[in-house]
Amino acid sequence: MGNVPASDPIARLPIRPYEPVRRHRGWEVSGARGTGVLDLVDLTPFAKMLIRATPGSAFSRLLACPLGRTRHDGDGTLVLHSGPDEWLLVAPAGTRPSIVEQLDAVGAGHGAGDEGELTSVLDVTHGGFLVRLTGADSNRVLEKLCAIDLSGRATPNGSVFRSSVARVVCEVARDDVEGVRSYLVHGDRSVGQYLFNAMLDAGSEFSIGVAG
Amino acid sequence: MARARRTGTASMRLGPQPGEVIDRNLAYSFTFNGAECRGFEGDTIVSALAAGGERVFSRSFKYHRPRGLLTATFHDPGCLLQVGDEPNVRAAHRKATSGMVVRTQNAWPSLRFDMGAANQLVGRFIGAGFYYKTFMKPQRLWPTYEKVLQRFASGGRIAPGCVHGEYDKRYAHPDVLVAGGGPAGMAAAVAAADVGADVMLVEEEHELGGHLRFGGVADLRVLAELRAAVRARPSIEVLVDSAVTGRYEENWIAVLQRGLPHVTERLVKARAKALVVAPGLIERPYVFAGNDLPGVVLSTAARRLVNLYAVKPGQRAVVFTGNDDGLEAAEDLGRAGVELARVVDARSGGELIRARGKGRVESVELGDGSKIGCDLLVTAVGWTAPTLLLNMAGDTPRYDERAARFVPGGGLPDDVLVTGGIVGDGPIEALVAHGHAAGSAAGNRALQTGEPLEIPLLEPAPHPALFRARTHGIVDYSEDVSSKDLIAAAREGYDSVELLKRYTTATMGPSQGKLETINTVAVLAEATGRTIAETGTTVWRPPYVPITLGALAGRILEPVRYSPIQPWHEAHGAKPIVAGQWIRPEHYGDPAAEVWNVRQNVGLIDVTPLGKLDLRGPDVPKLLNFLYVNKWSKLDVGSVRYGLMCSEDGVVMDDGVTGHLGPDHYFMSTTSSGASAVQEWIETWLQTTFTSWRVHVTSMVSAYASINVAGPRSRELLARLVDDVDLAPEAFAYMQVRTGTIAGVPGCHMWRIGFTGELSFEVHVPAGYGLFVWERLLSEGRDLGVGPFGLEAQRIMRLEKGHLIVGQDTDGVTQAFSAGLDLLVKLDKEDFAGKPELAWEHAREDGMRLVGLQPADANLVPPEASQIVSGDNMIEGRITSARFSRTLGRSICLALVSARLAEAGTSVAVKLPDGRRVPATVTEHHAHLDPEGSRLRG
Amino acid sequence: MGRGERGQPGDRRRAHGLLGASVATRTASSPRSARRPARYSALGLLRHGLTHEEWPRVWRSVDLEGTYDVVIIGAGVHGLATAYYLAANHGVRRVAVLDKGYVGGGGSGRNTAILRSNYLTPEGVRFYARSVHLYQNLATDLNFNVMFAPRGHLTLAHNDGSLRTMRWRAEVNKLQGVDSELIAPAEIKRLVPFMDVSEQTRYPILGALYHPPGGIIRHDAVNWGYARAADALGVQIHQNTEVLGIRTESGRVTGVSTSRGDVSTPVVLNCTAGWASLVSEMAGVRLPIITHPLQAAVTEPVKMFLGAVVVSGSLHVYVSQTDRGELVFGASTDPYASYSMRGSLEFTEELASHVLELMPSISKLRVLRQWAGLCDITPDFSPIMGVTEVKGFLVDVGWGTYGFKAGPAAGEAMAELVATGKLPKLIAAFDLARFAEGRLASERGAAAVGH
Amino acid sequence: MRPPVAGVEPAEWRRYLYEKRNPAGWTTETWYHASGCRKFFHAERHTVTNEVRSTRRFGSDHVAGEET
Repeated sequence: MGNVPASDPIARLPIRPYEPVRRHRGWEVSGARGTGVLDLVDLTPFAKMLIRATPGSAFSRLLACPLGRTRHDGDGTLVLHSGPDEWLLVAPAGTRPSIVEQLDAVGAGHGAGDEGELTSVLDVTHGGFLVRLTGADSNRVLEKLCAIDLSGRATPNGSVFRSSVARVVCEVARDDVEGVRSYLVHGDRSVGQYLFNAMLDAGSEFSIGVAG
Repeated sequence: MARARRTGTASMRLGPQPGEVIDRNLAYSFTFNGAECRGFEGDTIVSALAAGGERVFSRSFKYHRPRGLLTATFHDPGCLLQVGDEPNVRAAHRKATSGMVVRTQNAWPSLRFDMGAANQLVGRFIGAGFYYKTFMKPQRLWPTYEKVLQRFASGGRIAPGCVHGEYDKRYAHPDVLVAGGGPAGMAAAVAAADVGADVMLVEEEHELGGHLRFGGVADLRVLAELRAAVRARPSIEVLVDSAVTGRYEENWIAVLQRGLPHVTERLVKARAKALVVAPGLIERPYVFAGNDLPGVVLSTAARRLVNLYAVKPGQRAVVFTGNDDGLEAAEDLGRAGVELARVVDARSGGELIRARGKGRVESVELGDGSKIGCDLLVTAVGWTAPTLLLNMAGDTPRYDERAARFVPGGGLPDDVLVTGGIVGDGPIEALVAHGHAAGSAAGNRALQTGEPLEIPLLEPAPHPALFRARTHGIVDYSEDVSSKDLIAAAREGYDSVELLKRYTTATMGPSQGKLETINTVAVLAEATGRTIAETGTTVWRPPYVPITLGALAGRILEPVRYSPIQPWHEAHGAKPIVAGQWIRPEHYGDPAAEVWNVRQNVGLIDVTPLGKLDLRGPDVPKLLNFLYVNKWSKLDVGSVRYGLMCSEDGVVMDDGVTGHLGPDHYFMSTTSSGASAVQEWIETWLQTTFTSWRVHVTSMVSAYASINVAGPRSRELLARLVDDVDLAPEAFAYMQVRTGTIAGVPGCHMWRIGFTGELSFEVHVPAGYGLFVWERLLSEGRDLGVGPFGLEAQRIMRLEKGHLIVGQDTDGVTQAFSAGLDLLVKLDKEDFAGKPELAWEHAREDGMRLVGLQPADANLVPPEASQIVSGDNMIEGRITSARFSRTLGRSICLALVSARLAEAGTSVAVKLPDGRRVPATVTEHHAHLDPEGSRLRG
Repeated sequence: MGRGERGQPGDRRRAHGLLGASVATRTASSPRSARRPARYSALGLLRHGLTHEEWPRVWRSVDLEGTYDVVIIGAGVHGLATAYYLAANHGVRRVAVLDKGYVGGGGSGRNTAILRSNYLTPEGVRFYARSVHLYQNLATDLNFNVMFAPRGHLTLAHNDGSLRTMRWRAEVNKLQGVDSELIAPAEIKRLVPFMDVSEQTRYPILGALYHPPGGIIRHDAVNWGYARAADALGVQIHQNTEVLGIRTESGRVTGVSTSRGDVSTPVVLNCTAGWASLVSEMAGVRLPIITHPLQAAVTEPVKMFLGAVVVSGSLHVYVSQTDRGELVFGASTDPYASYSMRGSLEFTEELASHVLELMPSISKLRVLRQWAGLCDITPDFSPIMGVTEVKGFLVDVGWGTYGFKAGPAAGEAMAELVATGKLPKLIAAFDLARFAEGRLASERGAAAVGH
Repeated sequence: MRPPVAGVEPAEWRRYLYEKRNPAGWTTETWYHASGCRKFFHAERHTVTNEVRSTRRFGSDHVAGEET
């Protein structure tokens, strides 16, 4: 590690990056290539905003995403409505979701004043880890760690739920990539390394790999 | 000699059989008690041994009588063997493999010559429960007697070195789960699949088929059709060599999956929309003198040996039957070239009296007085219904006098169906039809589709009630309990099934009553003159088959939490300490030196695990006022206050500082261990009581890496990395908070607080940058003597400063005033959590008080929890914290003492663990160092 | 709040006595005289073995009578011990023990039969020490082998907090004359070779509270032994006799109605576990009790390898090996209130993962059977013993997970209270009034510090 | 239910602290969905069978949907 010029802070992932390590928007990330069969990728650098708003309120309508579902917003933001009064926005690293701008515009942010519904916008980019598991067998890996029904009938593409994964509370979103089954898993940063290892272990029999 | 007899020169292996499951092209060898044995692919350990002429596999639990195979299934009580380092292997189910090392478990010194067998001679004196009646005097000798009894403990051995196997778990969500892969079960699976359901079909044996597998040619034809039908349906997932071990609330079903490529065993946890119970029936043994001699086997066992494994069970057989299955077994034996000495049919008055022989059946005595020489006695006296899943689903099975067995009681919830032999008897077509109907019904129930279906009747066929012959014999093979034992115990007053079971241990052994329960109940009914129905049955308890601890544990998932700075700690020899889920540095080699450095220069500690709650909304001040015992109404933006939380009983719950960051925006810190409890505590009030208050609470524990920069030079160090915040004392005073940029990282919070009692800044850095900032602080402060310090150094410093730790210096009954925080509690506040109790505590003068304590011997550090005692050894308190302070050159303590001893200057006696009593003096303040806090405010 | 005040009701009780003078005299000339049971002994076994003569019934089955001096609800160890000591120590023999099921069918037959006295509070330690003492001589007292095996008892500490609590308990124990000591991992390894005491484990073992007098016992034998001995002294045990109501007049107990008819009596003792609050409500007495299931499991037998009883509070598991070779496991109570006695799958999963952290090499052992019992939990994890606001209605309840250990001492003390009307010092701290008066027993001190 | 603290009698306060209903049968309880939405909700549960008949948002009386 050693001495680093003050001008240029480095952000570290909660999960030790596999070699080769490279820089991406101030983050130290892995440049590893996965197996292409079943890949686990650390997407922690993505911007993550937590919106707390009253269901049915003006702000909640702005987010336009029903409970238990996800929505791809124009600017590449993914909206996850995972709790009755909670929305998680995931956007490319270093960007600020346009929805947040809109929310600020209509006076949300640090809690409304004395009247009106209370809405909070918190930047939780650094608070959580975010990984993506992609591959036909991704559900077979998760079903070893999570009790939720991952069948297409119960949790189709575009659904999100909060549940225990390997005994850690996580948001899990089914978000297929080019028709390939894929899951985003978001949870507390401090358990990132633990959960990453648990997923690799559970995926070993499906020849899981790590990608950057 | 013994050897020759074991491996048997004359092999019992028959020529090819139509339904055999062995592959004669794949032969291998393994060892049994050291002797080499041969087997074919598909053989179980016992079938391979039986093919080699072996007839004795174990010694019984108490009388150490030789035991052979009885059922030739998983549940065979005489076939529990040690395989390598695995005890109690079901050797009549487990397939033998090349190189396996198999041993008998319950024979000492050897299977042939067993010392324990001496017990047979004294058997009459040591009937069931005998040990309750002796070994009482003298009491102190019981452990010695105990050692003797323990010699006879059955079961195999485990070794300390035994390796932890690979185990696994999996959740499943089938629409329909079918428990049992016999004809009815297979038909049910097919039917359920055909109405569109995803099906999980679970079979205990190595292939689907149930009793069809060892049936005649007609059975094999049906079997082939059913298997093909199952195979043709991809929506059926088949689990063989697997057992449904329990059905819990809302069809939460446990399935133990064995013999997998990647793992030893896997526990499948299935939430099924509908369950079909199709376990079939278990053939039950007959109770008569000599019924546990090797060579006495059940009819299904004989058929399994001949038809599945092509093993000739004996040379000359007597068959005693009460049903046609016995006759079919006789036919099979005949085909296998076994000489049929006599087939005795109970339905035409035939009677079996006893079997005789030394170590094996040699002759059989019948009702007509005839004595027939034979080495094989086959019994077919009826069936037991394995009702576990029915019991667990809330049904109470009913005894059917006509069929002489228990049948479903009709009390099942509508998402549990039952089919197959456990329901009734009939030609194979009837079983399949019933299974099919049950399967369709289950599928419809699961998918909420279709009309309710008419399930055809399947009546249990009449069967003679054959339980015990005129003679007495073994009822529980694993426990060596005889019908004589049971009757004696019942007469003594242990006359309900539960008492009898507990007193004699009948049905308590490894097969858990699958073979023994019905006979136990029958014998009890006989002894008490009640009917079997009146006598009732014991409730079957899960699991249906034993599950290894490994499978139940699966992959051990214990979450571990790390700070973003962990890589540095590891690279720099931090001694890790487990703090709940967190792994933290206790020290980096020399805690005392770390303290010294902080007091002299400046140190860094990683306090990331601190509880951090982001509080937003207009009603946060109201909330804080309620949660904390002190006042919160006026707290300017940029200011910080220490707060103490009590639960409603006034007991100290948590403490920490809360800062006012901006309009309607506060940030609360809690103890690391209390973080989640406090969040739930807050949510409780907001969601259940103050529902109109507008507050959002969000945990930010991991969002920020928290670093406490402590020591006289902390300001100087921090100033080198911060240019957008004025750190000067007048601009940034003690108990204030600022937000700014550290080492180019924006959005950092800086708190002027100090748990250590030193001038210090607690900085909260966006977690991703935590390691970066930590390293920059170290590199920038080299000339200032900066160094890391761990939890131990912090503990010493907070104790020097007299800061209490909730849960260490307080316990589950310590209220605020007892904690010596009188000045904090504002009883003039209208309301706050725990106020009434604290008001009453304040009015009282009794109870305990937390005080500073100084041992007279400056070098003596009393171990924490040392008791403070009065002259007559009455407990007056205890040391809650104790350390040696190099700063002060003496030992320092906090202690909880009786209020009357809390006066400063009071001398108390401390009783050390080694028994010594040493004097110590109550100090004026909790703080031993800098009570007026000039360092903090520096 | 002073103790003096609390003495008052006691004094008033003394004036009346609990049985009432009339009863007392009747007791003296009680028609029911003790019968001689056949003594159990090795010689007896030999004789019976040779002559095939039958043993007499362990306890009689008789008709329910209309009147008793004392009715005890619950034929578990508490009810049976109370009945035994009433008859044996105080000559009170017109006693009926009623149970809706069979003798020892409740918690007394479902617990893991671990005995110890290494508690945290002086009053707790003294009480359980008395109980262990009675257990030590029980086999000879009752002429029934209860198989008490003082194997030694280890409570593991996995963090400095619980290490501190263990030393706290050890120090309090020693001051009450109870043998307890904090020991190091090496010593633990010596006592339990299968234990993984390495530092690499997820929850390293830092030490343990070692309590040599602790051990295991055959719980059924204790229940049967007390039943047999009480029966021999004239006490009546009525199984399958459910109490449906408790009759009171002007704040005083007059009798109970049962599934087999009504019985009049001046004294009713609630010695139930699991149903304590429901039974008390029959008398109009509300208790600060929540009922939680406590689950247990047993493995297949293997040859002896575990000498001591091992408890890990942090990992919520305790384990011992019976003479039959089975491992018996217990855990903490289920997290939510319930009267359900069906075991759960989650319990066995948690249990297994935790016990394998302690002893990784037993992963091939198989769990044979699981079951559950009911525990009545009080706010301070301590029992409720003594009188209630209803005269003649006494309680011996709220035992949480500690009931079986307490049986003999509780029975002895409750018998004394009933017979003499004096509240024995040994149980003074466990009165019902303490909750309203805010004098909770501080076993909770340990509970909260966490073991 | 928490009594108003102004002038509350010890006995009343301790009833609030310690006296809990302990019914055998159907009962309505308040649960906290710790590993999910962190919301309190009402559940109608049978304390002998543990069967859950209905759940609803805290304070509301209409039955809520799946508690995720």
